[in-house]
Amino acid sequence: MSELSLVQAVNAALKRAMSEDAAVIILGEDVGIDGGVFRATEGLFKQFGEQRVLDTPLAEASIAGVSIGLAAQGFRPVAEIQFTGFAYSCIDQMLNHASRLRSRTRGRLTCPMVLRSPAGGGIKAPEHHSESPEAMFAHIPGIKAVMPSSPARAYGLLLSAIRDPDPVVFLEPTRLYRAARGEVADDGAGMPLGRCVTLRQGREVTIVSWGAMIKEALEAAEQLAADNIEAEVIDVATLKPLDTATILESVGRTGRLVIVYEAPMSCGFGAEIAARVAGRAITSLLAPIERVTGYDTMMPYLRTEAHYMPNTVAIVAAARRSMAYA
Amino acid sequence: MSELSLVQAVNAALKRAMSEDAAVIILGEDVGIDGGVFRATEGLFKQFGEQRVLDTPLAEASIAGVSIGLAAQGFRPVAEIQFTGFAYSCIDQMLNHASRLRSRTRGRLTCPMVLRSPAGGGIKAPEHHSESPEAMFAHIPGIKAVMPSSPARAYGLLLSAIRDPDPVVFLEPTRLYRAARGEVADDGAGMPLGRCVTLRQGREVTIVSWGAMIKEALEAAEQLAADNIEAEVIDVATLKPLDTATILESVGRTGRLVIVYEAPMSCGFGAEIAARVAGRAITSLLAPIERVTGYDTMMPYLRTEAHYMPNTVAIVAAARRSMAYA
Amino acid sequence: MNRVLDIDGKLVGTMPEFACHPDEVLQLYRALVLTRTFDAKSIALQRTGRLGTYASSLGQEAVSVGAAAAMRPDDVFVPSFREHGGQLWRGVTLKELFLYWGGDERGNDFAGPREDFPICVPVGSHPPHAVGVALAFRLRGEPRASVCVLGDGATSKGDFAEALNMAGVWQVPAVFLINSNAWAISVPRARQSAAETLAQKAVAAGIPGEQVDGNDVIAVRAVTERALARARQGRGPSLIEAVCFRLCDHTTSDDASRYRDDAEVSRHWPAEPLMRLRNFLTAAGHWDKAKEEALLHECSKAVEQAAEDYLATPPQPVAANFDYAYAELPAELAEQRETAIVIAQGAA
Amino acid sequence: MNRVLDIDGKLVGTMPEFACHPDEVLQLYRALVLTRTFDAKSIALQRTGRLGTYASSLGQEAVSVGAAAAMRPDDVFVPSFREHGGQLWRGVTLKELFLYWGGDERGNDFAGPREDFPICVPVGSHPPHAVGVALAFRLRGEPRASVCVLGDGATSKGDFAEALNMAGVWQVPAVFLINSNAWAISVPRARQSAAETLAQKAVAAGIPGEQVDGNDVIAVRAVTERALARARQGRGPSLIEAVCFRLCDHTTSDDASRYRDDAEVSRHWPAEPLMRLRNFLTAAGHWDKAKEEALLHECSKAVEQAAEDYLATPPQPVAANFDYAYAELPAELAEQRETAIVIAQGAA
Ligand SMILES: Cc1ncc(C[n+]2csc(CCOP(=O)(O)OP(=O)(O)O)c2C)c(N)n1
Ligand SMILES: Cc1ncc(C[n+]2csc(CCOP(=O)(O)OP(=O)(O)O)c2C)c(N)n1
Ligand SMILES: [Mg+2]
Ligand SMILES: [Mg+2]
Repeated sequence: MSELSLVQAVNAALKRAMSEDAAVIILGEDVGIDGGVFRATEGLFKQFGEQRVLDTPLAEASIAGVSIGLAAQGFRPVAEIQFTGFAYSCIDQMLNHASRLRSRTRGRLTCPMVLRSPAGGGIKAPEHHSESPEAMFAHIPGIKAVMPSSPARAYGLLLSAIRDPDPVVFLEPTRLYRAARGEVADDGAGMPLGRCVTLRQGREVTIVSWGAMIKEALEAAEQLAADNIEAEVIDVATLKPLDTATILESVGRTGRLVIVYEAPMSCGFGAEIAARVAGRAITSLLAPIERVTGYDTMMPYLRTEAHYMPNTVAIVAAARRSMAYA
Repeated sequence: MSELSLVQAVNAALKRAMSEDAAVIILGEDVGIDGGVFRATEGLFKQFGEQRVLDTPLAEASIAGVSIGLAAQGFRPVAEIQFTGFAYSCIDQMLNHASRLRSRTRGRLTCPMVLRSPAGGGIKAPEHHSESPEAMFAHIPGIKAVMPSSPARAYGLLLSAIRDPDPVVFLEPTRLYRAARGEVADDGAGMPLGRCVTLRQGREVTIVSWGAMIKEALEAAEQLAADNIEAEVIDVATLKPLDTATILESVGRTGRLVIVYEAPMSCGFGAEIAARVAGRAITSLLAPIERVTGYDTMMPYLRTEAHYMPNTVAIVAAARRSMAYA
Repeated sequence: MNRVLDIDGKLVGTMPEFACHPDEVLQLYRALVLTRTFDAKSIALQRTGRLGTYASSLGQEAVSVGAAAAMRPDDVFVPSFREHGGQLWRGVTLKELFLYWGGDERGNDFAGPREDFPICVPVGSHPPHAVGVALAFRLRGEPRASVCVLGDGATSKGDFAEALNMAGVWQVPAVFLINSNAWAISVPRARQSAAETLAQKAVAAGIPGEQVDGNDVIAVRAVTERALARARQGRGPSLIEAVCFRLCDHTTSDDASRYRDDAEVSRHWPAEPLMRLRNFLTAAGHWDKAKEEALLHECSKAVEQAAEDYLATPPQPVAANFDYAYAELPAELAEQRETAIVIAQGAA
Repeated sequence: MNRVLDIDGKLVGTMPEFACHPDEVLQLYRALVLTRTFDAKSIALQRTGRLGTYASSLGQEAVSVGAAAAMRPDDVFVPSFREHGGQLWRGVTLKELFLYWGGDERGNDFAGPREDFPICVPVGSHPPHAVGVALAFRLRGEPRASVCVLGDGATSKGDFAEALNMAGVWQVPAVFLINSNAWAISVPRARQSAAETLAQKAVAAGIPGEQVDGNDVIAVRAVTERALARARQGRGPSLIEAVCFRLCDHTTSDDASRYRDDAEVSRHWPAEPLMRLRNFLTAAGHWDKAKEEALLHECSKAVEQAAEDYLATPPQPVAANFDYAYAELPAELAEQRETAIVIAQGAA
């Protein structure tokens, strides 16, 4: 056990995966000597060499496309897209090829690749460096979409993503890269994909979120507890496939649901969660489903970006609205 | 008034828009002499010449990108992407540039462009020719997303889309291109964007859909009527911005909602509709929100694609489930 | 422009080694004829509603047949959608091709070339895959190569330029072959790029590029063999532009008369690949009317049999589309699978 | 490689017409100095937490200054994110640049060049915009052109290849200028492409391409002027590779010492653009210590004043982000706007 930041946990998982499986290789912009702009691949180039850590030319679509060819040949490429704002160029390759290779060939060719990318805002970065496109990837059949919210989950989920036989889009909350620190046992144990993680138990209201917003969700739960409102906090962790059962079970107990995400509200991933609950747990709902989200505008430049990010105040207010509803 | 097929209505709207505004130009693959693979631009090259109807090289990202430059210069480019399966390459340009040009420059530069593309399945076409990516575009702030379901609406909404000062993604239901015929008055009258259209009144259950699925929704309503179940059928028409009020008002009366769409269920646009209703009309809901959708798999090749498409039987069943719920 | 046989089948270039063995040339000829036979049958099936939209390779048979013939069995073919000849040569069966064009995914589950890529419909999006495959070979130190065939229109797609550039940087064993058939549906070559040749697209990536007469199967095979030899020797990727002409409509849903003169098409007929090779073989005394008839008979028999087998193949069960979505069926999809089965049974 | 002045400021090429007027050359020199002064101040502000991540143009000032100087006011500049010098020349104010880099969209609402594009952060995604702008000029028959500046890394992006190819097909009045500064963050030029020069990327699009010494502002302006003249005459687009060196870190968040030797950087200092022009002007008797000090003083005064104005500018109201989302605020967004305002007021 050692205390690691989230980005160090990512680095440890990558190192572990490369050590245990020679088929695991890394490619992306500046992932080599530079170790990635956030240092996620730090030291890997030195340890594993240029045959397994490849700096690519500046071409996102082909970073994804080349990974597909490598994966079809039995490699387990872990491609880094420097920021999710530049991952939109990969959607065509991920949706039209990576996600379908298995189904299209009836299992003859498969695509065990991981597309890693830092996501989310709040780091006062330039435009395009604070995107939250998870819903777009979670809409793609054949793909798995994962977003960790702690060093331990980043480590365990990334290992599972790399070992997964199908393409996984792994979005890392940039805001937590250094801010989130925690004990991580570098024991090579993966965490199962497709399971939500209940981070805090509560009887009265269920707060569901993922990625960096888990921080605010937990803070909100703390504040609510001060008023004797017991909030349950669930980290979705794997957006696709979604562990609906855990969410339904919780809402079944609390009857109140607050969904928190930083992406633009409309068609954000939280909409799918709300739809599933409204489709299966309507009777247990004691109040309208609350969504605390980013707005349907572009993420403002850094000077005013704070206004865009959902905050604890808003989450607490939503939970209170839900509690007050009768 | 003359009876036109949906694709003829699109053609008439394009012709009208080009006649009334010299800034309107068309670009895309095979939109010239060939008149587009579905003939949507038939005759326009002949009538308006190569200065206003431009065949492009095969490069979707740049068809969108070049349109942005043209729009910033005051043209009103109407770009055709031959099939939405190839429009994924445009997402980067549409999301990172078209949708933000106005906000990014605080109104100095704008992007009055339309990205047209045939969408949806059911025409026994090859792979990638039957996609329904509307939710991805409806998730993009700064964009408007429209999907007509009849010749008259195709005509009126396309005219409004072309006249709109902001970027509009206009998805045309391929399955209805020739199948849907109806009276269209080529009078240059646009239909307002951002409004749902109630196609059939009903007191007992609200069926919401858009695009080609409106056909099945209306058939289902017919069958339900035979059993004295009065279904209201709403065509969303404009997905972004969404006319939430009309849907809430209807559900407020019926208390039952069935959402029908052919895209993969998870994170499909219907999830957003469900989330809004669950957030604002929960008390009026007498039954769980039903979704009749495509599956979270790739669209099968033509031989089995029929199994993928939501059908009338499934819609009727969902409505009955909803009615039976107590 | 590389050429071995002229339009009349006369030797105008130096005969490559392999072509000195009549059997080798006869095999190439047989492949061209089989491809054209398959082509005719596919169109007939489509016209009678028994096949989906089909992309004919009429007049372009020599491109992918020549390329495939230059490959080794363990190389990997990364085709576009008009390389029936190359796929057949690689061991994809006629029945598999019919299944694919009939809208059945099983047509991509090749019993033969297990590592070959399936047909790629999104134009120009597959070159990166060929780079990835070639990179895999380089990283494993295997003497193998990938061969990617794409159209002239595909050269305008960004993915192609990105892939070519990456292939150059990494010096991977990949060969990119352009089926330069003068048209991209209704867009003529001249409106696709101002580049005088498409072979010169290689200059942007710093790799070698050359043109070959795409109607001369011997030349195509020879040029591809040279490129593959370079690739295997670790001397990097290359680009080949095989210049030919699309004698057919773009696909069965296209009507080329809308945008090009029949006269232009007629002008190109004399250059088509089968006749010149037949003339060459006849002149060399390796071919005659009887052999020709026997071959035509053999090919149509094979094609008819395959068509029958295809038509007799029951469609896949509804479940198939779910069972191949992921290695393991996620819970949420298992539910949808059940629903789909119920709905398919007409109930709901 | 086009060059007018060598490293020491000695004439080694033919002096272009404009450079025979000392004032023109002095203006170029002033622009280089102003740009470097702005650069230093920006870094200082960033280091003290008063500016966001900033991309320095140290050692690359001559590229965009030379390009902008070759343009006419009504041409349109389509920059990447390292062309401060060119933007300043075009009339973007120092304060606007500070606002932009300080994270305020108003920095893109240029009071001066209203039609110029704002900085483009997604590398290589703006060349298509320059093609669209140039196409607009051609369609309207206006004698205007667009000038797109991009980096060496950007040449690997598919959008660039697509745009260059389209520009060639349509023969639009666009000039693409590569700030070829040897690095793309940590990726050296040699790992970006196997192409010997980036100018040769033009060959793929069938348009002219040439190299110019990017540290020689006179040469850059001259070459760009020639390209613009061709464009205006309807003779189509062209590509220029301005070879220079990134003497600075990639941005203020980068530490170049992780991936390149200081020695390599030092080796390139003697070639930097300011000194050689100063030497040239001094030798020609147009410059001296006093003038230099006066200029430095003038530039830093202007920059300091602009920085003060920037720092004194209150941030935009919360509503701004909603009010510019669409021409007309949709109902659903109006609600969100209210919510945002309430939340911003600390309540909720
Ligand atoms: C990315 C993409 N855009 C558009 C299409 C529609 N389409 C299919 S084939 C084709 C033309 C392709 O031309 P070319 O690359 O020359 O190949 P050819 O058909 O001539 O063999 C087009 C536009 C597609 N399949 N993929
Ligand atoms: C599409 C895209 N991918 C990645 C990045 C992150 N990034 C910013 S600048 C840069 C390197 C650009 O190199 P080059 O084009 O040579 O321009 P330079 O920075 O050297 O001026 C990268 C990778 C980006 N901004 N956009
Ligand atoms: Mg072609
Ligand atoms: Mg650079």
